[in-house]
Amino acid sequence: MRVILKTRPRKKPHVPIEAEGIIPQNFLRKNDLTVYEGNRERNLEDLFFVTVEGPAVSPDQVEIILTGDTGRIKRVGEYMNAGRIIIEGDIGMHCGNFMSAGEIIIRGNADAWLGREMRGGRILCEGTAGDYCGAGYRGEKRGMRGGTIEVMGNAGDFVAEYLSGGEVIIHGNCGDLPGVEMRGGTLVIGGNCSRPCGNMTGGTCMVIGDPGELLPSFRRNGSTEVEFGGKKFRMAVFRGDVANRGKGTLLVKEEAIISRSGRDERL
Amino acid sequence: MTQGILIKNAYVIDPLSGIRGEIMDIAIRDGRIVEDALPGSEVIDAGGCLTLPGGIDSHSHVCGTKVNFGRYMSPEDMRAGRTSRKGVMHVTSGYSVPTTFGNSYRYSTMGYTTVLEGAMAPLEARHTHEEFTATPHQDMLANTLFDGNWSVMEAVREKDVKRAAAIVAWTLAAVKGFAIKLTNPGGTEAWGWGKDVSHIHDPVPYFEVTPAEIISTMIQANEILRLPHSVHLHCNNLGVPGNFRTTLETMDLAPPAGGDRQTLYLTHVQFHSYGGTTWRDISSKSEEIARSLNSKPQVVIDMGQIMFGRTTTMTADGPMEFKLYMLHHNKWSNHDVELETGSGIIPVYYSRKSLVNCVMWAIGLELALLAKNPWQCLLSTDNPNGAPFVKYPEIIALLMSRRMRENEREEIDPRTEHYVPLFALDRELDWYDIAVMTRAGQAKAMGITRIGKGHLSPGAQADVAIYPLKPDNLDPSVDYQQVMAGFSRTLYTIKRGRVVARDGDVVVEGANSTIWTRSRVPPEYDMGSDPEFTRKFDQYYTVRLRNYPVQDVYLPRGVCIETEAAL
Amino acid sequence: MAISLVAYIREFARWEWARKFLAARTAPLVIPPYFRNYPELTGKTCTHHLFCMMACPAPGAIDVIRTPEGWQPRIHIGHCIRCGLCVEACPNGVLSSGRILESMFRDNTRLSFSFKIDVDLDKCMGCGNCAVACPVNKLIDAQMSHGGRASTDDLLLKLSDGKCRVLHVEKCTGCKTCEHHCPNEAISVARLLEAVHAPEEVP
Amino acid sequence: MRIEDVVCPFCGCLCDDLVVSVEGTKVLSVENGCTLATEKFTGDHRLAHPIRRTGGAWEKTTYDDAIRETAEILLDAERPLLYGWSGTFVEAQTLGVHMAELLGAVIDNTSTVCHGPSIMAIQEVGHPGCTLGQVKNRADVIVYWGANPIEAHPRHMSRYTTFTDGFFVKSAFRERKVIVVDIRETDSSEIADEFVKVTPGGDYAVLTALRMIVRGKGDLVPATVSGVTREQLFRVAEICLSARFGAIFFGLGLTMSRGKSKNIRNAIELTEELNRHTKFTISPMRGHWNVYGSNEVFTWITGYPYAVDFSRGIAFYNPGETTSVDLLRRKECDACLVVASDPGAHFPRACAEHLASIPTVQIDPHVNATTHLSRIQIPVAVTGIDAEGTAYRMDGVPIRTRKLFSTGYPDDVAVLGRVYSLVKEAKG
Repeated sequence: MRVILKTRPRKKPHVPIEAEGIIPQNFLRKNDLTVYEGNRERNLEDLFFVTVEGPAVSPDQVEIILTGDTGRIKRVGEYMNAGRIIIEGDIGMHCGNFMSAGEIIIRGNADAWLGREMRGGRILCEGTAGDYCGAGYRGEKRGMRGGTIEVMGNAGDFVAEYLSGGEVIIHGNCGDLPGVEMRGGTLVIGGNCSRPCGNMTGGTCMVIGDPGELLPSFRRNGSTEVEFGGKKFRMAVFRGDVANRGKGTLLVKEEAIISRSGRDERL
Repeated sequence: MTQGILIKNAYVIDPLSGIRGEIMDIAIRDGRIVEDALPGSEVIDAGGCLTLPGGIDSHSHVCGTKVNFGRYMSPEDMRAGRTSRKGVMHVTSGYSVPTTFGNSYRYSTMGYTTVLEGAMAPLEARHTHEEFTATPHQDMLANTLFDGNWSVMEAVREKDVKRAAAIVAWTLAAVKGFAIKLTNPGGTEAWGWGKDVSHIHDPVPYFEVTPAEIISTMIQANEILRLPHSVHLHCNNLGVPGNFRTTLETMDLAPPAGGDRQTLYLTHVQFHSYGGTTWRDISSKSEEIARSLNSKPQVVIDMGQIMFGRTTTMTADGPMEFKLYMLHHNKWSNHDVELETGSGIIPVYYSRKSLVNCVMWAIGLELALLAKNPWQCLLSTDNPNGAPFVKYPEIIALLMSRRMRENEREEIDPRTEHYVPLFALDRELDWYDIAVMTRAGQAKAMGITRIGKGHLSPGAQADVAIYPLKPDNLDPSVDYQQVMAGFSRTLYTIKRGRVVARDGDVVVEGANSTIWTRSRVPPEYDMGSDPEFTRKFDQYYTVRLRNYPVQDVYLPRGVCIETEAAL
Repeated sequence: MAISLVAYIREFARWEWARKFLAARTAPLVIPPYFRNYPELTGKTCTHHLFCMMACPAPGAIDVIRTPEGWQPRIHIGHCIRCGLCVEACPNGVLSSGRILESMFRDNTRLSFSFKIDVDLDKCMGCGNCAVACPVNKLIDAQMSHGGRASTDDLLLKLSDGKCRVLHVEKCTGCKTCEHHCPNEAISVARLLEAVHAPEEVP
Repeated sequence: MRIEDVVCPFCGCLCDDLVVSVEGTKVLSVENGCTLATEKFTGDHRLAHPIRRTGGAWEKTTYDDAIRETAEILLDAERPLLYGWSGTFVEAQTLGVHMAELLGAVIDNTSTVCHGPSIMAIQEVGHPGCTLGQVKNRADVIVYWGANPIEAHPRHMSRYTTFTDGFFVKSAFRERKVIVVDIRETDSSEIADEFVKVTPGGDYAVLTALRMIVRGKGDLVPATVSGVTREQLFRVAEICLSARFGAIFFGLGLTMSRGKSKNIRNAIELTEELNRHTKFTISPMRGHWNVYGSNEVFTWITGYPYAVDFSRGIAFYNPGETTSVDLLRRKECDACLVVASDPGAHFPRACAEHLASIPTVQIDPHVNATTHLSRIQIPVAVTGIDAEGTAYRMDGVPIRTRKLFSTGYPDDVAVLGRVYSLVKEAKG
C-alpha cells in the first residue's frame, strides 16, 4: 500500500503540526487520523491531500510518502514499528521518536531530535540534521538504544547525547559536543566536530575529520586502523572520559593529532 | 446544591467508634456527620459497599521545597501520568512526584481526605503552605523540622527543656506547623560539614549534643506543650545495614505516657530495621523491632513499605541521600537549610532482581504483620520514598492475602526467603485492621480525632470514602485483585460534606483547610521577645525575623488547634 | 718589602703623634635631645590602633603582630630610618626612642591622626562590602557585620539611597579595609597626620 | 513614614532588610539597599493608563476594553505564548499557568534567556545546593564562576558570602578565600584571592580538568587548559579540597557560553566530586527577583519549571522546542502575552521582530522596549511597591514582599484574573 500525503496550503504556515499518527500501522484500516495544528485538533484530511494506492495486510507493506511543505510537521514516525516513510522534503522535530522498526527516508533536512530515544529500525537523512540527533529526553539517562541513523549532511550540536545503543553515522560535520554523555553504541563522524564525547562512559566514537578541540580527560591507548567510506584510516585510540570514570573509546585520526601537537601540549 | 447527604446501606467500619462492619446509614449536614439527615438531602445508595472515614496519610511528602525540587529535576518522571484538563480537574503530570493537583486528585480517588506533609523546613514553610492550597482536596498538616535547629540544640546542651519547648512553640506558631519532626536528629547539622552521626550517642560537631539528648528533650518539650501529636521521628542511620540496633535504642528513649497516648512516632521503620553489616549480608530484623513495639504502647510506627518500580526518594536526611547517591550514581540534589535542617533527593529503582530491595520489601510487610496492635503500625510508603502512594491498594492487598504474597515470592530474588521471615507469616489482616491502619490509627496517633478526623460519629467531619467492595461477599485472601482495584478508586469520596470524587474523577473544585497548632506559653517564654533568641536570629539567618512568620493569608482556611503549655 | 715597612713605622710612630693620642682630653659625648634611635618597647599595652604603621614613612619598617602577650609592634632594623614618627604617633606610649617621649611630655605636643573618606558616588554600586567589612562598624553594630543591615545611625559607613555614605568619619581608624575591599575603587581613605600642641579633645 | 524590613523586588538576592521612607505615594529614601534597589524604588516611568495601538499611533483605552481585547487575541490564537512572569508574584503566576492550560498555550518564563541551561543540567544530574545562610554561616571558600555579583547582585557578597560574618566564620573576609573564574577581569575579580582567567568558551574543559584533579587523575592535565595553567588548576583544586565548606555560585557567563547546559552539568559534577572529600554546594545566581518563584509555580502545577507547552492539553516540556526564543525564531507563535518582563530588550532581534508582527499584549507597569512591539499595554501596580505577594529568593526561600502604599493601579492578579475569567467563559 502506498499512502501519499501532500500538505494543503495553510493560513499560518509557521504553526507546527504534530502528527504522531503518521505511521504505517495506522493506515492499515482507516485514514481518519487526528493531527494537531498548534492547539487545534484537526483531521488528517484538513491538512493533507490523502491518496491511497493499493492494499496492504500488514504494516510492513505500507509506505507513506510525505510531500509538500513538511518542514513544520513534528513527530512523524513516532512509535513506528514497521513499514516505510519517505519524506520528499524537510521534516520537523522528533521524526522517528521511539521507533522500533521500519525505515524513514528523508530527502531534505531534518529538524532537531531526529530519532530521539529510538529503539530500532533505520533512519536515513539525505540532507542535514538538527541538534540532538539520536539523543534522549531531558532528565532521562538513556538516549537512543538501537537502530541506525545515517545523516548524509551535517548535524547540529549534542549529536547522540546519551547514546546507549545502535549506531549514528554523520557523514558531514557535527557541532559541539557530539556523543556527550554517551554510554554505549557507536557514533561515527565523517567530518569535523568539536569536543567529542565529553563525559562519555561507554560506547565508541570515531571522528574521521578534525576533532577540533579535544578534552583533556582522555587517556591515549595505542592506535588502530579503521575503514570508512571505502578508505582506510590510522586512528589514535583514547579511553575516557576519565573525569567520569568512563570506559568509552574515542578514535581520532592520527594525522589530526600530529597536526595539532603544536598547539596542544598534551599530545 | 442540596443541604446534606444521606448515605444509605453503607457497610461501615469505624474503628474509633467501635463499629466493626455494620450496614447503616450516614447523614451529613454542613460538612459534619449528624444523627439525622435533613429532608431533601442528596441520597447516595452505597449498596452494602465498604464505607470508611476519609483516608488519612500520616506521613507523606507531597508539598514543599524538596518535593517540588523532586519535580523540578525529573522531567522524565513527569512523562508518566499526564492528564489534560477535564471538567474542574487541572492538568496533572508525574508518577512518583506528581504535580500538586495530581497528588490531590489521586489521593481523592483513593478516598484520602487528610494528608500530613512529613517534613517542612521552617524557613521555607511559606512554600509548603502555598502548595497546600494547590492540593485542594485534602486537609493538610505539616510536620515541622527541628532536627538541626541551632536554638533547640543550644537549649538541649544547656539541658533547658523549657526553653526547647518555648522555641518549638514559637516556631510552630510562626510557620503554622503541626508537629515536631526530627529527621536524623543531629545528623543534618553534621551534614552542614559533610558529616553524619553514626549512632544516637555520637555528638554533633560543635554543638556537642547527642541525637539521644535531642530526642529525649524534644519528647519532653512536646509533652510540656501538650501538642496533639507526639514527636515524629525519622531515626538516625536510615538505610544502613545493622541499623536496627539504633532503632531499638531509640525506641527505648520513649517514656511511657498516660492513657494510650504515644510519646514517640517512628516513621518509615522499614528503612530502620536492617540487620547485617553491609549490603551483602543485609537481613530483616523486623521481629526484633516488632517485639520491642509490642511491648511499648507509647510507640507508634508507620511501615515505610517499599514497592518495586521507579520512584524518587526525598528526605530531610541529607547525608543519607548522599550515601545513596554514591551507591546509585544517578542524580543527586541536596538542599541545606540554614540553622535548621537539610534535605536530599535522588531517583531510585527498586528492583525485584535486587536481593537488597527484596529484603526491604519484605521487612515493611513483616512489620505490619508482626505488630500485634494495628493502632501501632500504620500503613505508609513514606510517599514517594518507598513507592508513590498510589501503591497503597497493592500493599493493602498484600497484607490481606497470603496467597498474593506467595505469588509475589515467585517473582522476586529467590534468595530473599533466607534473609526474611515474611513467608513464614500466616497472618492476613482483615478489613478492620486496614481501616485502623489507613485512617483511624492515623487520626489517633496525630491527635486529630478531637477535631473530627478519622471517625464517623455525629459531630465528626464528614470525610467519607465509599469503596466498590462488598466485604460480605468478598474473600480478600483470594480476591486480592478486586481488593486492589477497589481501594484504588472510590465510588464516592466525600470531603467535608461534599462529594469531591466519583468513580475516579474529581468533580468539584477543592477548598481544603490547613491544620496547625499553637501552644500558649507564658510571656517570659515568648521567644519573639527573647533577647538572646532574637539576637541570634538577626545575626545568623538571612531573612529578618519579621519576614519569617507565615502570614495568615497563606492559610485561607486555617484550623488552629490551641493548647495550653505546662510551662 | 722590609724597607717599606720600616719607613712606614717611622712615619707613623712619631712622638708628637703618640703624645697627642695618649694625652688628649675632649668633652664627654652627650646624646643630643634630637637624637632618635631605633624604637624600643616601653612595656605599655599596645591597643592595636596601628597608628605607628600608618605614620611610618619607611616601607616594611614596622609591623604590629600578635604575640602570646597580646599585640605588639615589631621594628625591622634594616628598614627603620629612625625618624621616630611611630613613637610620636602612638597614642599609648608603647614605643620609646631617645628622648622623644620626654620632650613630647615636656612640650605638650603630639601627632594627631585624622582621616578623610571619599566616596565616588558615580562608581559606588552600593554593594555594601565596605560597610560590612569595616572593623569599626563591626564593633558598633553586629547586624551590620552579619549581613549589612544598619540597626543604628552611629555607624561609620552605611548604605543610603543606593550609595555608601559616611556618617561618622571621626570614628575612622584609618585601616583602609573599605578601600581594599571596594571592587570599584569608589572609596578611598586619606590619612592626615599633623602635629598639634596640647592634646585636643576628640569632638 | 519609615517602613522597615522591606523586601527589594529587583534581583534574586531578595534582600529583605531595606528601610524605606515614604510620603503618600512617593519614596523619599531607601536605606541599606544597593543602587539597583534604590533605582527600582525611586525610579518612576509608569504608564498612566492602558494603551492600544491603532495604525501607527497609541491611543488611550480603558482597562475593560484592553482586557477584553486581550482575551479575544488569546482565544483566537492557535499557538499563543504567555511569556515573562519573573517580575510578578506567585499568585499571578499561578493564574497564568491555569490560563495557559485552558488556552492550550505555551507558557514560559525568563529562565529561557538566563538559567534555562542550568535547569536542564539539574535535570540531568541534580543540584547539591543550600540556602544562602548556610554559606554565610559556614563557607570558607567561595567561588564565583562566570558571575559578576557586584554588577548584577550588588549585595550578594556583603549580605550572604564574602564579607558577612557568620556563626562559624567570625572574621569573614580574612577567613574566606574567594575564587573568581571569568573570561575577563571584572569588578568582582578585583577582590578575589585567586582569579582564574579562562579563554572564552573554555569553561567546560577547565571544569573537566578540575574534576580530573579532584579524582586523582591530574597526571593527564596538560600544561594549560583553555588558558589556565596546570599550576593554577592544581592550586584551585587544592583550595577547594582544603575547604571546610565551599560554595560555588555561577552566572550567565557559564550558562550562556559555549556548551551551555553541559557547562553547568560539569560544574555540578565537580561539586559532587568535591563532596566526596569535603562539603561543597553550588547555586545559580538567579537574576530577576522572582524568576525562581515562576519556576516553582510552574513546577508544582505542571511538573516543569519553564517552557511548558499545553497545545495538546497535557503539559509538554522540551527546551529548544518549547522555549520562547526558539518558538519566536521559528515564527510559530501567532499571539503573545508578555507579563512583567521585557523581551523586547532581551530577545534576539529576529524574535523581537516576530513579536512585533503578531498581536502582542504587555502587562507591565513601565514603558519599556517591549512597549514598542506591543499592540496593547496594560499598566499594573509594581509588586513590592504598591502590590504585595510571594517571591522566591534565588536559593528557594520564599518571602512575602511588602506593599508600601496604595496607588490606583490594579495588581497583576486583578488584571490576569479578569482575562482568565473571560477565557474560562469562552472555553466553557
